[in-house]
Amino acid sequence: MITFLRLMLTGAYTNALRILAKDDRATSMSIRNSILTLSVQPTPTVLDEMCIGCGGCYNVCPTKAIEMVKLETPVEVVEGYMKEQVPRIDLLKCIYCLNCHDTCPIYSIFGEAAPIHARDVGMPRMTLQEVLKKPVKAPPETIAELSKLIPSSTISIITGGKKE
Amino acid sequence: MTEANNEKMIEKELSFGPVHPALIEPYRIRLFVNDEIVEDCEININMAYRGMEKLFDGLPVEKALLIAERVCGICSHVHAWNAVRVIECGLGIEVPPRADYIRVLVQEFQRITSHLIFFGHAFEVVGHETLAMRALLLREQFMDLMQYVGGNRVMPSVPIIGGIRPRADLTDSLKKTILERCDAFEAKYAQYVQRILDDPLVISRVNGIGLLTKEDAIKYHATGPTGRASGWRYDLRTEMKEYKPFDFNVIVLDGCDTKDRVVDRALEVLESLKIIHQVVKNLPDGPVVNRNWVAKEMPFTTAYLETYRGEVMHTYGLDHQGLVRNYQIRTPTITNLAAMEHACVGDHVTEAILTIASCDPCLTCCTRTEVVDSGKRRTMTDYEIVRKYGWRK
Amino acid sequence: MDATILFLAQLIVSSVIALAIATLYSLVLPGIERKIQARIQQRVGPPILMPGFWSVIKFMYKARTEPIAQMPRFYKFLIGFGVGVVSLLFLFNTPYWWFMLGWGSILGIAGMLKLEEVIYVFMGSQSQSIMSTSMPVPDTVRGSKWPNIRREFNEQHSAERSLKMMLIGSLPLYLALLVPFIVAQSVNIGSVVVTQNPAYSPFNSWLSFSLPTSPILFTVPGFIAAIVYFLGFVVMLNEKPFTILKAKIDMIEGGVLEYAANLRAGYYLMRNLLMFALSSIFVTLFLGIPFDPFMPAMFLMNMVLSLMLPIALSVLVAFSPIFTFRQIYPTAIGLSALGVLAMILALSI
Amino acid sequence: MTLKSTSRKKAIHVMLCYTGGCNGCDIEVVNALLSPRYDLEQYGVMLTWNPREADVLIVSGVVSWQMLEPLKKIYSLIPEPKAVVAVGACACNGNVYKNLVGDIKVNEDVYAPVESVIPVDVKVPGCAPRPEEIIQGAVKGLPKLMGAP
Ligand code: SF4
Ligand code: SF4
Ligand code: SF4
Ligand code: SF4
Ligand code: SF4
Ligand code: SF4
Ligand code: SF4
Ligand code: SF4
Repeated sequence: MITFLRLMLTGAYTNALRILAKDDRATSMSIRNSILTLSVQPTPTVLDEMCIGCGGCYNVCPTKAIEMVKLETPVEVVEGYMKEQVPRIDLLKCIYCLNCHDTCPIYSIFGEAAPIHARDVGMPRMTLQEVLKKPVKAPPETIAELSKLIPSSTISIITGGKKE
Repeated sequence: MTEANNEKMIEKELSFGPVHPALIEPYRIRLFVNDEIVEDCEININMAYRGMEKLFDGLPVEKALLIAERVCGICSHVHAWNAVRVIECGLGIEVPPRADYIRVLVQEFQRITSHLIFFGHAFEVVGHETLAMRALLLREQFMDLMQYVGGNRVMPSVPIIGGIRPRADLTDSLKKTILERCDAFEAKYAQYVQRILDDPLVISRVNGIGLLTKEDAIKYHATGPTGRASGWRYDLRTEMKEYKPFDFNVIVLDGCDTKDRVVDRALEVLESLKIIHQVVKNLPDGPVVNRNWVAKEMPFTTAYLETYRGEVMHTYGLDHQGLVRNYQIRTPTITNLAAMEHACVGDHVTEAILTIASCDPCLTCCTRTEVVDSGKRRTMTDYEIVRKYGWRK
Repeated sequence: MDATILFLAQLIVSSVIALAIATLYSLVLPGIERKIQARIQQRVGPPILMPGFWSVIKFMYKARTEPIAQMPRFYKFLIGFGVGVVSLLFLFNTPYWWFMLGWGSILGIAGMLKLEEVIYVFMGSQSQSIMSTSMPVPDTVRGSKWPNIRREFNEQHSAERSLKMMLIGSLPLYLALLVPFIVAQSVNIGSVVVTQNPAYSPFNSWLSFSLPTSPILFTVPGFIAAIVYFLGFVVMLNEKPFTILKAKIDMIEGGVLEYAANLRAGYYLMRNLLMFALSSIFVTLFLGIPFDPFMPAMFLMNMVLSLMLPIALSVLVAFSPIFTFRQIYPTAIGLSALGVLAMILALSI
Repeated sequence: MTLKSTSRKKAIHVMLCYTGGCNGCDIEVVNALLSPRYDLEQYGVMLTWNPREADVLIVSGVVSWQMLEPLKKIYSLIPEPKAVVAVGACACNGNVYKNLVGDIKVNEDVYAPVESVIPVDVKVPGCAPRPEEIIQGAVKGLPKLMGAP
């Protein structure tokens, strides 16, 4: 009974503040604004800077949700290798199987976080140049598998002369 | 199900679901009542049947594991993790310790979100909207953390064979965020739990109803917090090597009623916080994934894991091409069902539904291979029954 | 003769005005109620007009559908009947009806309240929504340990619960209603008001207003009765904690499940008006400030003061679980005892 | 704007029908509805469990064959005008259950997408979509409701 009374009294105070002064309101106002202006952004799915544009994800996607878009100005990633395209995911077709993520050479060869993730790629942790300098960690089967999906020029850039 | 007692007179049947505010998930409760007192209860759990086990058959093992995560949206991490544990066991794949730590971390994150959604659900069923909303609000902290770690609030997709996705590796700033959020959460959470225990109106609703004695809990294979609230000390985490480095208590209460099932989960959240602190403080360095393995023939292997609601089992084999064969899952709720059906007997209808909710039913995972004994010594799937008899009798 | 006609004209005009004001005002109440709850729950909450006003308008514009009920025409009629009963309940509280013998009195009010309760029983026994037994899922075909048992619709079960609530749950409200009449030693609402507010007469000039000199609320029996009245009011509105007959988690909505479109608008109208009518009756009986449609100052005061009950209700709803009969019986008995106590005290004044 | 379309914009009742995905979307919808952080009610949206009261039906998950009839029935009982929001990849395209199958090649146990069962007005992609995306989806269903006769 005493605890109940204490609960009522303390509760009466905090809740009076809540009712009258909107005290500790938990509704997120930034979410409210973005919804009212219909500007909720989907989470980012591709890190353009870290992608090498090999098209592996495009080839492996079971529902053809990925489209490779041409870059306006191709970027020279390493000497002699130009990145001309990056993937874009159509989320309405995507089934979130993460095949794209798991096939991407950045992940499957170097074991780093891939620049594509249908849910949320997150923050880049390394630059592409740093990744490409790392030793290749994948077993030969994986590389053989991957070479069916991406152009041979790309494979040689990835593995060229950097075997452990 | 309790023993059929044909001398019992049953006045009428009430049925709820599959679309119903108290259930959310599709299943059907049939209550057999006298006046308002439940005499027997049957839970029909096949409404979310997706043919999961058939889907696995013949898939390359890495792809199959992504389906395993989709068994359930509350235990998503558990299923993904246990699915990879099967092949890691079977083929002897080493998992780097850092990966194990992070798997445990996500597991405990999800345990907290799962227990808090339980509070949300249970208090919604008690009729206390405010407490339900506060639980969901507290839960947001950990939903955010899951989003940071795995990239999604519900499906973090963290474990892969041999470790975890590098996407989910913990950076230093993330570690700091986790600790900060946990501390902020702990203070508010303790207040919240105290508030519940102090409230005589709420306690009067949950105290002493839905009795499930220890004997019954063991007899009906109640598992997880449902069993532990009935005094049955059984927590698979104490046996798992992944949990060896951590220090935590197994919460066992012996009230056997709805109140204890709530309190048990409330206390388990605090234990999970303890584990999270230890993970973040002692996280070993090193790689997060071991990629030196190839799928090859594997005999049937089984792995067990303590999920948020009890023990889950996954078992499958790989054929000579490395394709998954004969996947089977036994989830905690399926073994809790009989206990639920038993526990709500003898209570008022509204309380019976609360009792069922207090066992934390979530049935998406249970509804796969559906085999029913029609009483004539032969089994039929629902499909066959409906083809033969139509929708209703 | 002329006086009678004049009186009847005044009665009709005042009723129309009073009903119009009350209906519009009552549509704001659920919004206020919901907003307060939302603030307690630490969120923004709905716009004030949304739950009452706009949803009623919206339902008016929805396509009309035939309810699934045993006797659809009777089921539909119940809504019109309910709105009528609640309107009369409210009108009996306005001054000109006090002079219609027997109606502007405790008997009229109690009678209407009882009718209102009966409506729920009828609704429950009529409605046959698909949300329970008739949902097309394969359950009975799979066999059961208890075959051939009567399968009840949720709403029928809800009707049984409303019967129980009629028998015991709403008793306190009637006991509390009696107290002001005992104090005034009359069955007429007019005398109750005049006892507390001697300066008031319905025939005063339309600009005048008078404050009560001795409100019953501030006496001991009055205060106890007011508490009992408030809880009775919660029972009458089927709000938490006494919402068992339409508890969302098992009955979904109870007997009103099948009302759609304009009928649902009517249902909300009925419910909101009932809330306002009961609050307004409270202010009239316990504070002596009647809702006199010809005296703006009086009816504004009545309207503002009658916010008390809905506000208290919304706080109560935010903090209480649903009671089952295990808790309702003792609560109702305790409240009835309090009501009787208040009556005894009132007799001894 | 007429009174009709204003009232339809200002007060929306949504009903949730979860038809057999993984439960994840379902929980996120409940979050959007109940969690004070998202608070769907501030946009004039209220939760109901009665098809007779609903304007918007939120469907999450692939439609398992057992939920097929209930879903159709519930949809048919909602009085016009009504809108359907398909939440999650399951409801939009069948997700892994329909598209990533093994030996058997077709999963006959589920009907997907939801569009193949009842007409869908808004699709919210994601597995699981975040609550704010779900709310935005529900808001996008408005013009259809408002424009209806
Ligand atoms: S996750 Fe989506 S985009 Fe990536 S492969 Fe799968 S379906 Fe394609
Ligand atoms: S597979 Fe990876 S590197 Fe190649 S295009 Fe896709 S995202 Fe870029
Ligand atoms: S018995 Fe259990 S494991 Fe086996 S099919 Fe049924 S639910 Fe799955
Ligand atoms: S194998 Fe089947 S029958 Fe045996 S214990 Fe496990 S679930 Fe029960
Ligand atoms: S397999 Fe089914 S019928 Fe057999 S014991 Fe388990 S729950 Fe009962
Ligand atoms: S017990 Fe099953 S349905 Fe429930 S949360 Fe775990 S996996 Fe999901
Ligand atoms: S019918 Fe039953 S016993 Fe046979 S394989 Fe399926 S689940 Fe196992
Ligand atoms: S879309 Fe994803 S989260 Fe949603 S129900 Fe389907 S599998 Fe679950």
